[in-house]
Amino acid sequence: MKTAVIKFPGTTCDCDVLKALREAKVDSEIVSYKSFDPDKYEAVIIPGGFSFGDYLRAGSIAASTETMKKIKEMANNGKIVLGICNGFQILVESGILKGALLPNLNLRFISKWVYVKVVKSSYLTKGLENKVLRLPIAHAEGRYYINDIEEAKNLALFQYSDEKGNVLEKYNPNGSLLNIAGISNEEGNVIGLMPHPERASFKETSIDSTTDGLLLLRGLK
Amino acid sequence: MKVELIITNKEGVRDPEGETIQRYIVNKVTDKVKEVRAGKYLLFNINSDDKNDAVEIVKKIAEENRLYNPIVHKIEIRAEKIENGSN
Amino acid sequence: MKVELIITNKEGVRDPEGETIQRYIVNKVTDKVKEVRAGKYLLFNINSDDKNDAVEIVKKIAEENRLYNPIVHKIEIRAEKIENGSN
Amino acid sequence: MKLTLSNYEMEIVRKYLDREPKEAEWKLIDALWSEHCSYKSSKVFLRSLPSEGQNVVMSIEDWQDAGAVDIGDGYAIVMKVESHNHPSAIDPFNGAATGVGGIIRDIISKGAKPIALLDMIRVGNLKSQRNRWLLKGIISGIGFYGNSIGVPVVGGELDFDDTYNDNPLIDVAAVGVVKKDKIVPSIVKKAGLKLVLAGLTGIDGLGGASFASRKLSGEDEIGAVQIADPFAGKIILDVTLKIADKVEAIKDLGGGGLAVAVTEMANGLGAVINLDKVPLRVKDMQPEDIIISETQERMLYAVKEDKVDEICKEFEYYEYPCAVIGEIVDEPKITFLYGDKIIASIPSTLLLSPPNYIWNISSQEKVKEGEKPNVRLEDAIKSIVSNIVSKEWAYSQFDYEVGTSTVIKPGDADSSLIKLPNNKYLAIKGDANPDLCAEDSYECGKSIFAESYRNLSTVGARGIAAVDHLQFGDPKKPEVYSSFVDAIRGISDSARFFSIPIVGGKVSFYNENSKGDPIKPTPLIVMAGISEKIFKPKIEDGLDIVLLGI
Ligand SMILES: Nc1ncnc2c1ncn2[C@@H]1O[C@H](COP(=O)(O)OP(=O)(O)O)[C@@H](O)[C@H]1O
Repeated sequence: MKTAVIKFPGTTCDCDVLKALREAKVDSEIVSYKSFDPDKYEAVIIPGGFSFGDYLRAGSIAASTETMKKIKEMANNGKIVLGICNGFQILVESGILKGALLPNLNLRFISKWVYVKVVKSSYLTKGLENKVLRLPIAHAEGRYYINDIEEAKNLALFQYSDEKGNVLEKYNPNGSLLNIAGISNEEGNVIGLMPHPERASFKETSIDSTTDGLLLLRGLK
Repeated sequence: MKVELIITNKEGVRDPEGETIQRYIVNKVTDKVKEVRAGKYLLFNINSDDKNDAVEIVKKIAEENRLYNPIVHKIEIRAEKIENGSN
Repeated sequence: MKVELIITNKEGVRDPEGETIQRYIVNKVTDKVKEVRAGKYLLFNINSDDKNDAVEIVKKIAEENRLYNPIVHKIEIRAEKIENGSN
Repeated sequence: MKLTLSNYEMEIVRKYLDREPKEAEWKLIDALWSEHCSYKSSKVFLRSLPSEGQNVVMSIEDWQDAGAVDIGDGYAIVMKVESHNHPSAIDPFNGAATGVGGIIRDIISKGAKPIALLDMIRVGNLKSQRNRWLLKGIISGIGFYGNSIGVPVVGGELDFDDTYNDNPLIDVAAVGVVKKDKIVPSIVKKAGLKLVLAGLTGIDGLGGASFASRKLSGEDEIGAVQIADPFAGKIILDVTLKIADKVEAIKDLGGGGLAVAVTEMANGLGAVINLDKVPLRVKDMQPEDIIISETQERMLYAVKEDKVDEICKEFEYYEYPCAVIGEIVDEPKITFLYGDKIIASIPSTLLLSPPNYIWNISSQEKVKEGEKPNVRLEDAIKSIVSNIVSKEWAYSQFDYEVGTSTVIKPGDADSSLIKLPNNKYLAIKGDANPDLCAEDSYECGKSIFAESYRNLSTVGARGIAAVDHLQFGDPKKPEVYSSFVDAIRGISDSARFFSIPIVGGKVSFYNENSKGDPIKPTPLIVMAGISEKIFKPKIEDGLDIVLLGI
């Protein structure tokens, strides 16, 4: 699937995502935000980083760019849209995904490896349901919130858990509702998650040599 | 005109910053503070003499360009003429 | 009393957040905004009927607990009686 | 603004010029002759550091923004260390953050891609509220900048000692990689090149270089406050790497602003700068303030005339200001014009040759060998373990995974390990030992160098190059100056012993507490090493413990 990796001013994970996509044998390239032509791609990834410095709120300035209007259209047309970390924040800020990502409860940036449980099927998690993945997080604003708990249950795609898949508050690094680490829309073609699959795609740099990130990214092949 | 936009969390949305200030700072100094809420403050210096006009400009920007997220935030907009020295 | 504490960068100290909001959001939709400054907003709900007393409490908290850095920031404190529904 | 020039120095200037300089010219000279930029109290001794080696591509002698060493396969690494002590003492968040910005710009000014940051933090007793405030601000400031620009903080140090109660030490080091034949110089060799400036200039950071070269006065230091703008820093980073092979020289605007950047870049040639062409953040800035403003996130490029448009186009894409502000000329004079008016015009030679100083030295009293200090065992243990705490609180605020190259992460081992583009691995660690330095600076200099080397060896790497940072009190105090000279001697001897070149460094004087007592001497070494394969130390049940040495 031809995949675009969007680079906003301030994006920092574009090269890492591209590297991981190549590892996963996904046909992909980095596209600068002003030059993005959605018709050329079947999938788009908004990688992590600090778009426009994350000033005001993480993802909020990028959300109001023309680029996001194009991505919204792609989402409506059933194409695959994946937001990782800052990408997830941008998807939420632009209203393409529902809810909000608020500052972590401890008010600090948190960088660490976590376990997340896959709780439903989506375009990228087909066949991974109930599996536990080991991925790193690195964010200051990752506390997922929505004012309707039933809706949250439907949206939830990944939940922070222990290595066996027990979803308990003590494994929640940032205070997110229902331990939510990532969500998808009903159709399963728009996905946002706080953890970084691209950082769990290489044996040498992954903790305990895990490459769980590739399990997700291969869905774009 | 000087227009202020104040963005705070809606009632019911946790505000860890306000809570932390209250728990670790305020309650150690005084017991008179019942609650602390934290938010964001934006000040717009607008080329206009009309209060309503200025407020409308800020309101429009705030809504159309998502200066706040209506799911979690509420906003307050206040306008004031710029007087000399008041800045 | 409802006491607001507004923390912004001093005049002359730059404000990259305000500048960025202005350059990449505001200036794209209007040319009427001359400047945007960003800051922090704290709202204290204080158990007191006396305006001066309430302001003093907030001032003391802000100073003693370094809620702002006087070298970089200026503060503004505003107090107001809590009316029903005003919150 | 106060000048830091001494009467003696002012006399030299008057004599050389045979006239009384204008106000703006005094400020220009003051910036260039500040300790921070000129190394006037340390240069003589810094020359004794061994800076040569077969692998050295760019060294101290070249007075470039950073040193470079060959790592094989056509690649070089670029490294640099710097502190931001004084700014962080008054505004820990922005002070530490702008320190990261500055060190990153040093790396990219060589055309190198930054791949790792280290932070070595020393603050006073955490029982004091101010020190806790400082520490919190410093760590979140470093995270704020490093995370935002996507360079992983892969390790560092975090130590506490009463000696830093009023004067915390914030050292940051950075490493970059670059193709060996693509290293960009910081200096020009010929006239005619256009000078292109990216970024807006404001009144922030006025007089910062001289601020760093004197004691903290405790008064309103607003002029020295610099606000960090990592978003702008990221734009500068991305664009600079994109245009690096289209420019002739790159220089970061740091201490001393345009004054220092232009003069050092011209390197003995001259330059004419049109101050009215400098993009400003605030209207009506005084021309002399434009010369010495230290606004962050600015970069200066020397460019062939036909490439100018191409360069500025890249910045325009990001809506970032970029302008031609002058050119390099043959006549060896640095001239600042505003319209037709000459604001300052001083010969390059004078600006580049401040008087060098060797201050008085007193002989240090050393603890006599064999004499056992009288300390209770319990106290000794307490004083040692009190600093052995998990540093996770600090490094968990840093995005140490960005770049997907961090093999050994903070907290894993005594050194970090990073994958390089030539498929080798880079080990890196910073070390200091202020307690030992307070007793014997010479032994301390030797020992911290050896410690760095040992730390690298714990992950299987061999040291290849080092940078040093020398942090002391007021150099005019004989006991301070002696410890400084001894430390350099120790570092030199150790570096020669290990045959590891020192490719760069920095000196920071005037680190004192509010009573005027100097900090414990705190020289610091950051060493880089190379390993061909990954060795991850691991502790398991049932392993024996072996102690080497006596
Ligand atoms: N300020 C810091 N920033 C990043 N990493 C740090 C910092 N301080 C300590 N660390 C990391 O924490 C780990 C333990 O630190 P420390 O106990 O000080 O080790 P050492 O005694 O070897 O210096 C190391 O991996 C070190 O790199």
